[in-house]
Amino acid sequence: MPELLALTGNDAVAYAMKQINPDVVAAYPITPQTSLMQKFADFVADGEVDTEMVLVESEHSAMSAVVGSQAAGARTMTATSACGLALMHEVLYIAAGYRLPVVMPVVNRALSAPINIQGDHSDTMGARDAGWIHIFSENAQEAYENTLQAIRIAEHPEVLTPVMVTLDGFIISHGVETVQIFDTARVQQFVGEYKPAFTLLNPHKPMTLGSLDFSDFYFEHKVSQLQGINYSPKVILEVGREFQRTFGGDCCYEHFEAYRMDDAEMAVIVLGSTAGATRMVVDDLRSRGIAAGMVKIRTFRPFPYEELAATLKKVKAVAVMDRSLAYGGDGGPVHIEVRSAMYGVNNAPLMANYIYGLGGKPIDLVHIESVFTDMQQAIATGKFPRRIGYLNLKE
Amino acid sequence: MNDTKSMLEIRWHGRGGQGAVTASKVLAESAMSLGKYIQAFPEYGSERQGAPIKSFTRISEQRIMTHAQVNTPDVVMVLDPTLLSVIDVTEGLQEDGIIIINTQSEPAEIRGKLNLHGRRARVYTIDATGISLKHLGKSIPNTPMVGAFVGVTKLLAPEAVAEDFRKKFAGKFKEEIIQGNVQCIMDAAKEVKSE
Amino acid sequence: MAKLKDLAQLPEQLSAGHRLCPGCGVPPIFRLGLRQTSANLLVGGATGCLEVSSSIYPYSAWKCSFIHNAFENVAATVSGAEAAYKALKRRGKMEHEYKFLAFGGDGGTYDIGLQSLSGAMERGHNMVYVCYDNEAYQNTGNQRSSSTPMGSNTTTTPVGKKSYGRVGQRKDLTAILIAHHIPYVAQGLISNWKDLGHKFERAFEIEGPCFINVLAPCIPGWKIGEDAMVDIARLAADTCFWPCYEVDHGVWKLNYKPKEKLPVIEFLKPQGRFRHLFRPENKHVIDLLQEEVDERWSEILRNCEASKPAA
Amino acid sequence: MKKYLEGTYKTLPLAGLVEEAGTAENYNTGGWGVFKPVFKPEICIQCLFCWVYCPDSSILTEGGKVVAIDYEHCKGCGLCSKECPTKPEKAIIMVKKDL
Repeated sequence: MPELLALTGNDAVAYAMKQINPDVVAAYPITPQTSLMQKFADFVADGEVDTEMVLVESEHSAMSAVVGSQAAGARTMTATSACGLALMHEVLYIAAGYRLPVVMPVVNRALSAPINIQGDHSDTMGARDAGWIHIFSENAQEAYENTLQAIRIAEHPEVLTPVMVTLDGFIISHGVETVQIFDTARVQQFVGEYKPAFTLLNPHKPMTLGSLDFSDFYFEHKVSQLQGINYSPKVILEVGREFQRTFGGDCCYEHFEAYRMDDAEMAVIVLGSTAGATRMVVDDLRSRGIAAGMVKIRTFRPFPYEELAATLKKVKAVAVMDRSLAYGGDGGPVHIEVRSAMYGVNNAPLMANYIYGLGGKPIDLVHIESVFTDMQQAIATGKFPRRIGYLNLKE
Repeated sequence: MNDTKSMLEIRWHGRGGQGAVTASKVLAESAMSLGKYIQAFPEYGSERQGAPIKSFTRISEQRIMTHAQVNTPDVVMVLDPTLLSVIDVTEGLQEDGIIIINTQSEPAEIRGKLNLHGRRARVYTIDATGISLKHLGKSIPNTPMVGAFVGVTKLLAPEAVAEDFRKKFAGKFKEEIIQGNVQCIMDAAKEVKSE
Repeated sequence: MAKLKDLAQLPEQLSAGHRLCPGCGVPPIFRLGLRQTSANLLVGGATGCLEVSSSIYPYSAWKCSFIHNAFENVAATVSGAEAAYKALKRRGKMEHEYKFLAFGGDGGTYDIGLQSLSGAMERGHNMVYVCYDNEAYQNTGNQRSSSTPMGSNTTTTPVGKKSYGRVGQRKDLTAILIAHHIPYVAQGLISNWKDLGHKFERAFEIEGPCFINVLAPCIPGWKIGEDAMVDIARLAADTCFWPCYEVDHGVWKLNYKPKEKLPVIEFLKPQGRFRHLFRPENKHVIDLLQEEVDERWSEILRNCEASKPAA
Repeated sequence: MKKYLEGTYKTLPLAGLVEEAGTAENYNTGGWGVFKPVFKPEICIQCLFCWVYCPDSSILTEGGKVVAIDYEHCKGCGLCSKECPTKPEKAIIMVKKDL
């Protein structure tokens, strides 16, 4: 029987990890991930899991140990935030290149400088081309469910690609919410036993992992790696549907959620915890006869270019909300991707980018409403007031 | 824009160490056991003991969508009376909102201090510090404030909240501390003063 | 340690066909060392000469399982593998016996990998870490590391009108590892192969983290002849530039005491990297290096003496 | 080796793995040097110093005795000859290759 618990996002993810009961967890504390690993350490201390926990001396070593452990045939997890993810950066590419199905919750937090501990998406966006699948969660429930599904996605034999499951720092990680926790036995059945694609601990077949590759093979190996993440969209949907069938959840199990988009004239595109407030604004506008809609992107990597274009080509205006910046790029990373998705679409909608929430700057309903007001103006005049706007910024 | 009046939004003011964050969570969890949807979250800085902090609770009949901060609370809870001269605790308070303050003063006196003359907002006071000193031997006003909240709003029975508290902290605290907190909740629910 | 005759009949773990330089001081260390356990082996290598030269795709010289992750993280990587082994054993999913060995050069160990090494040792993983110390970043062409001896001519501390090469004392990494109070720390060289073999054997048999620091003469970096590696190692031992000793569960033991302690100049003479030190204006550098060697040597002697049980 | 050397991005083993041990033995380093060691078994005292010092595993043994040199891999460094203790004649001498 599912159980309703009041959990923080971090506790919910720790609960997922408890149900997964990985062979090995290697971790280093960092705000706002810390309480997640503390909770998991409680489970270890109480014998509720029999995971081998490796308390490393840095995130670089956390990801390094994860690579060593997973290569040795053990299901291995870690979790991090912000500068911790940045410190792992080098090894993220290696985990992906070695096709190790690592699952790592990332509690999104701003990167220095200036130093800030609150939530934005700068950290994972900075790792967007490391070869990992990125799944964003709107709330604690999704963070819990995405973590469970991520194991199946990562370990799928055609995918074998590491997955980061993100949740917004503090907003989700530290807020207590009602979370539906599913029956552990059924979760474990869903997750299944880990059957590694290869292991370095087989004396009958000693192997070398991590050769020096020159130009004669490096390119081939990188394109071979690409096949895994390219295959994953199909698996992400299959796993999501099976999860929904099994547990009857009502989260987003697609690559993105199209909210009231069927007859929408304008759409906000958003990731993570801001989706909820956006949905409320959409409902409010709809009650006033305004054809508003929202797209909440769940999988940022691989990015759902074609399906997104098919959904957006019906609207007249699109506002892309970015909780991070791509310095020297076209606004924020999500904006860049959405523009790319819309290239070549006939009568593509007008589009603008709204940067918000950096370093935990509050995003309130009024700010989201202002974005819809801009879209109404754009539709009326054929032009957005600004190509790139900033919400709740002292201007 | 409070989406519907089916959602109650509470803002807690305290100082680091007084237990405002815990209070916001304890209340949420008790409400959840009544089948409500809940949210509880602090405002994050890097505050240490003694610094002013805020925390929030939402209680709703429907699933709670927003993760924005509570800017227009229905209820404001003030765990430390010294905050009244430091910050505007009434900021954004709903016209018919409620404010409950830990103080030995009378509600009418506090209304004056808060410049709430002529406003519909209701003011309540409770000597939460006194109650916690009595039952816990130290000043931890958070559970008395939870008691005062249920005493005023009647949203939950004090007994139910006390029972939830017992469940949540069983094994973590000594029995005498749990019992002291239960007493705090029960006493405060009765002793909270209206105008 | 078993006799060479017996060792020669054991399987080779580092095969022929690697691309290390002719006469390299590194491979004999591992050919000898990896024979000192009968367990299956998982070896991890930090980026460096040995790692690069032994695993150029698709040619691997490793007969055992081998993993390379990055430059600074071999200790963490192997500690992860060791944790996996423990977890799988506990869950009844692993029937084989494995030993874990990580190696790095001085760059990957003294410098960029020091944090990862320190962490892995402190956590108490059952692994052996071997540093093959060739006293500079030799893989990329003799750049100075914190192990480079004073006065050494490297490509980043080149000898010039105002420079006599590397300034200051080299890091005493073995002492740092001893300060971790792990079960076993040792220093050795291939010229004393019997002693070196014993050190690997001891490290493999001990449960817990063990560290062995091995001097590995480098043909191009030290500017020595292709057949000179063993000779130079002998001089390192005989001048006490590289003392052969071990600290086994806190007990210090000197494993080699030269019959006659030679001046460090004898170690420097045959090496091109020190050639400039023999100019009159650089004599003080040799004196300083001699002081460094003497101080470290007497400290080790003192500690070994203090470790002896009272008569 | 064929699966590697003739592999494409679709057929190469996963993750850049080399799935067999010691494939480097298929790589010839025997052409690197100008000199090569010549082994004289009649002089050899079987001390195995050449074997223990050889960086390239190129001193071939059988039953714990040196029997030959692996010219496919020997890089001609000369350590074996240098460290050979027999006197007055060494059991391994370096000779210039016929190039």
